[in-house]
Amino acid sequence: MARVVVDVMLKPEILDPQGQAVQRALPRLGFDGIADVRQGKRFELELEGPVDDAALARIREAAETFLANTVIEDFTVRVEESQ
Amino acid sequence: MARVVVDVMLKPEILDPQGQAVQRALPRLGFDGIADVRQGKRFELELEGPVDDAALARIREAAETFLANTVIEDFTVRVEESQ
Amino acid sequence: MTTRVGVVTFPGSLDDRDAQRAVRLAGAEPVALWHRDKDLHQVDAVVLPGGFSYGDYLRCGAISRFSPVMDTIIEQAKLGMPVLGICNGFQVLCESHLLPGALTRNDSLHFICRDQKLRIENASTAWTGDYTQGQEIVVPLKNGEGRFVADEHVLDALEAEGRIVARYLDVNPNGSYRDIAGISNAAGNVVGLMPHPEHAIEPLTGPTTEGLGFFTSVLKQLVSA
Amino acid sequence: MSLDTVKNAEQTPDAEQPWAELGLKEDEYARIREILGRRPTGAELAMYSVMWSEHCSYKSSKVHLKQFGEKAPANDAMLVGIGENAGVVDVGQGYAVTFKVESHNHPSYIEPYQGAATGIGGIVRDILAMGARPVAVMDPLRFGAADHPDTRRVLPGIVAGIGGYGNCLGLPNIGGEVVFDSCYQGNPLVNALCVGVMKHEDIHLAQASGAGNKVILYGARTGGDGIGGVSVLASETFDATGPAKRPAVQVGDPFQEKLLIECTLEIFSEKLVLGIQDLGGAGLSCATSELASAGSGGMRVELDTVPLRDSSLSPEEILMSESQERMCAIVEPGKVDRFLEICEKWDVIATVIGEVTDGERLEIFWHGEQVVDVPPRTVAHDGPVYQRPYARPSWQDALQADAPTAERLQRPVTGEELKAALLAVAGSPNQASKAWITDQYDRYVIGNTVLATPEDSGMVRIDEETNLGVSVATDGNGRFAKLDPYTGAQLALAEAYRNVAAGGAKPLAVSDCLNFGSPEDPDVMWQFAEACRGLADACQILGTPVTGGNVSLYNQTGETAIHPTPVVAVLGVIDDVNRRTPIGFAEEGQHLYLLGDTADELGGSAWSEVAHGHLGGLPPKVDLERERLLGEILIAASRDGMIDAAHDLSDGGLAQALVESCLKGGNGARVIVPAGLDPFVFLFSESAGRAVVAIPRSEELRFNDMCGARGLPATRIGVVDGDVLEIQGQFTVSLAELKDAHTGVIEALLA
Ligand SMILES: Nc1ncnc2c1ncn2[C@@H]1O[C@H](COP(=O)(O)OP(=O)(O)O)[C@@H](O)[C@H]1O
Ligand SMILES: [Mg+2]
Repeated sequence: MARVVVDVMLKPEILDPQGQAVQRALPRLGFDGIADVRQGKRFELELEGPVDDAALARIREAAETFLANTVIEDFTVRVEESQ
Repeated sequence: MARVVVDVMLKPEILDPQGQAVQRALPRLGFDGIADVRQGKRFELELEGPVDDAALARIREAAETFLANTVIEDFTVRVEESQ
Repeated sequence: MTTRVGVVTFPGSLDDRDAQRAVRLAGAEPVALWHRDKDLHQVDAVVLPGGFSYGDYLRCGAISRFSPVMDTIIEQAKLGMPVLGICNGFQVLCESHLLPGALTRNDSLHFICRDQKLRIENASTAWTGDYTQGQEIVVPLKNGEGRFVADEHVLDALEAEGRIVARYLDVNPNGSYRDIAGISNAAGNVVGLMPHPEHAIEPLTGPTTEGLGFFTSVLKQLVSA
Repeated sequence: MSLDTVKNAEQTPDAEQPWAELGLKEDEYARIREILGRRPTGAELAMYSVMWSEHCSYKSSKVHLKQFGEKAPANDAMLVGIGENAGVVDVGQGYAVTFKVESHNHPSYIEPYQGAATGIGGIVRDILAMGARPVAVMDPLRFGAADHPDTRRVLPGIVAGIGGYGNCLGLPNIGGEVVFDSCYQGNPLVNALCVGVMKHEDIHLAQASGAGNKVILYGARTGGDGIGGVSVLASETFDATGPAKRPAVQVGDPFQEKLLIECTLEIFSEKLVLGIQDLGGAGLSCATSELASAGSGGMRVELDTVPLRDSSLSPEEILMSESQERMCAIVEPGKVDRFLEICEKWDVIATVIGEVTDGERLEIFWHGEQVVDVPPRTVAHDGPVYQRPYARPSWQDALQADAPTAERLQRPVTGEELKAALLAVAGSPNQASKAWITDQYDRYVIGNTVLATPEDSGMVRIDEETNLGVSVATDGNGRFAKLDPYTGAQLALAEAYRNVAAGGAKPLAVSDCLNFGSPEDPDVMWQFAEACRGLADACQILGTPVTGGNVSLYNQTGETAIHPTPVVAVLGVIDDVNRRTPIGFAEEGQHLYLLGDTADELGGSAWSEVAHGHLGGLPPKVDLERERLLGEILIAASRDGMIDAAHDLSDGGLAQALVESCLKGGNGARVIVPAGLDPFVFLFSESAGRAVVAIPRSEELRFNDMCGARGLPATRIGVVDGDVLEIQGQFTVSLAELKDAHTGVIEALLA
């Protein structure tokens, strides 16, 4: 089975209160030097079949219509490199 | 400025209700062939300084103590490849 | 014939019975609609109630938006049927693109339940005719993801077209852009509202009874239509 | 690992078994061998070990809990008593109400959000399993010091977890408690209460009867979570660095639970169920053995049929898993199809996993091989019973001798000093407004909430036509219980009782959650024994039986136990919720009366804590007959429209009650110190059996006559007026100043 990852992040112009909260907390915990934090979602999809172009196209469509709300979010689809 | 990404996912043995909800919905929307979905968080951190080993070590520590709840979550830290 | 107002139950809907009670107190007949059923059973208007449909997993309203009943509601809404989305219902309407913008995590990152003061900005929609423009009311608000966001030009257009139905007064509880508590579509038949008027219909259980107007408004609208 | 079948166990009597790792004592393991006449299989060992753990078997507490039954007052309202998932009380008009409070302390320390969330999930399933629709929740909480860094980790997570789960279920949160004390530093207490409503004929019990009837498991799939959690959680103590063994944490899915509730209620409404049990601690081990042991026959289960989230689980693990959001029902064969159809409608997975047999054994099979063959009662009910040694602690006398007398603790004397003390108490974390917390809970959903935070009790309407309602209050003062656990437990009951009565409802029944340290410590065991004795005695006098509850032991960090913390919940009924009495002074001109007697009682008081960080002396005296009389007066006054506001006096005394009632009602008050009473004692004493009420002038005569005739001291102490609180001859303080002191405190500490 192969894994495809869909990353979904708020568009840059949309305020990200979660990311901001993390960013504000980091210096208090002693972690300095971090200029910006954004928090988004990561979906790991295990496919039953092979990860071919057709499969990726379908996943891109699912991301576009469902996994991301493109009014406020951007997404990227990629095949996970084995680690 | 450089970007470091921290991916946080629920440990495999921990129930992931969000991923399950997505997985159950996909076939209803006409997206078949997806065997499993897990949903996690993605943090994008912009560093002020260079992404050297020391910086990565600090971020790994921040992930361990703060960004991830290691009782139920695993995390990975990586430098974002420019796209 | 009494007016029939449908109240949809999605899995995870919570305020469906409350919305039915409000419809009843307003003098209409509440009709329970089921998410899997495309048929609207001859209702004259529809309420999408509050709650956590599908657990609010993925995004609030994102999964419900694809339920069979929504196909019909989207179709009918475009033909002019009055539709009110409250809280989770508002989120479903945005996800369905019947309303612009989106509802995101409160800026406090906390769920918030409070008695909220609002100003009715547009008293000519299908659901606000019984209010006067500028009227101030207090109804409960309860949400975790109620921060209305949209592009600047969308916000400007909403303002210009008078489609901001209600705004938060005194306190902006969730960081909504321009204090927006509710909006409508261009025709005024589809309204989304983050606060909960169905919880302000009886002196015993609500902070006021000032929420009833949304439900009586649609009755008048339907009778005169 | 090869499968350890019953046959295999018979053939290999001397095989080594990990009974000690599973938390069993040597004699307990020997008992199991004796019961079975052979060594247990791995699966049997798993079942016995979880079911005989402290958490499930009550082995240390049982001998003391017995009194709740033995001393139970005769009470016509009791429909189902101790022993079921929750007790059931008749509230009239054909309605029955069930309620119960339970703990989820240890999981919430390890993983605050999920620990607290699954605590709500668990208690709601208990209530559902009785046949009731859950209608409200409450959350009595205890945290370490408000300014301790770990409180900042634990509190927001716990609160978010309770809100996250309860809000998503659509259950209004109608009350609870938030107490800070450094004794809870490594042991926060997360108690959760749920109330449910049904018609008498809908009461369901956990029993499996009728050979051939099917056993259906429905709800979430079974995963590897919480395995061994029961025995580990309940038997291990925690040191400062965390749990000795880290148990697998369970993650809750409130959406799944919401579906389970709606699906189960629809199944009940079609009368498709003979017996039902929720899956909580000890999972399937508990559900199958309890159902079978309460039934007429035996039970046979094919474990292979259990829907799994993780296909690699062993039969032992499946039996021990504490995966959330599952229920087990006994259904006649002819009704199975309809049962499954309703589950499908709600997207709930349901599987027939076995059937009731006419034998006497619980038999469990895996891939066709028998892995369990036990008498179910021995698993569910015949666990060990310990007579733990207990003795009055050596330090108890010294603690009680350290009374907060005027000589020992400097008291405020001048008006300015009294004002400063009032503001300090009102603005201390324990007395400050809890709105930052309670605003994260939905109190409106279902549309029947009549009273909720910050009222004395939570009240919900249960019939929209007749306006019948019920109310619940929970209380427990660990400081009082530390000074004297017998009296402390009684004060907890008295306060909850008074809170219910102050809202206008008649107290009917009790549930309790007993949070204590290690039962292996004789000091703690004495506290436990005394608290049980005190509560049982008091329930007898007040006529309110204990209908069920929960015990949480081993709440300690190293050698140091928490304060003994019996949390007591009282359920009351009110015929017409329109007659409820709120706490706010809403009408100017109304007269204020102090009901009851005020003595110099400051042991364990809020003032002694805030002003001096002191805990010593004796707690206030309890007079249960007086509590009952006060309750009767408050209920009658509410029913007959004689009072418009009532607030019971407890932590912080009259001073705190006035602050809360003024702020809630948005009106000030002018108050006179009664002749002969020291102003400090008048304001800050915590004498029990008291309330302050606001009376319309037109009702004053009638109210006074009633109190006079019944012998309840009622002293006119002032009038609702203006926008300042004035204690005549002492000080005035504006509402704005009070609000400033009383609000914003918790958020400032956590920010
Ligand atoms: N402190 C207590 N007071 C009275 N009854 C109690 C107490 N603790 C437990 N019980 C009763 O013992 C029975 C078993 O408790 P418990 O194991 O918590 O139930 P469950 O199996 O539903 O979790 C229940 O009927 C419960 O109400
Ligand atoms: Mg139970």
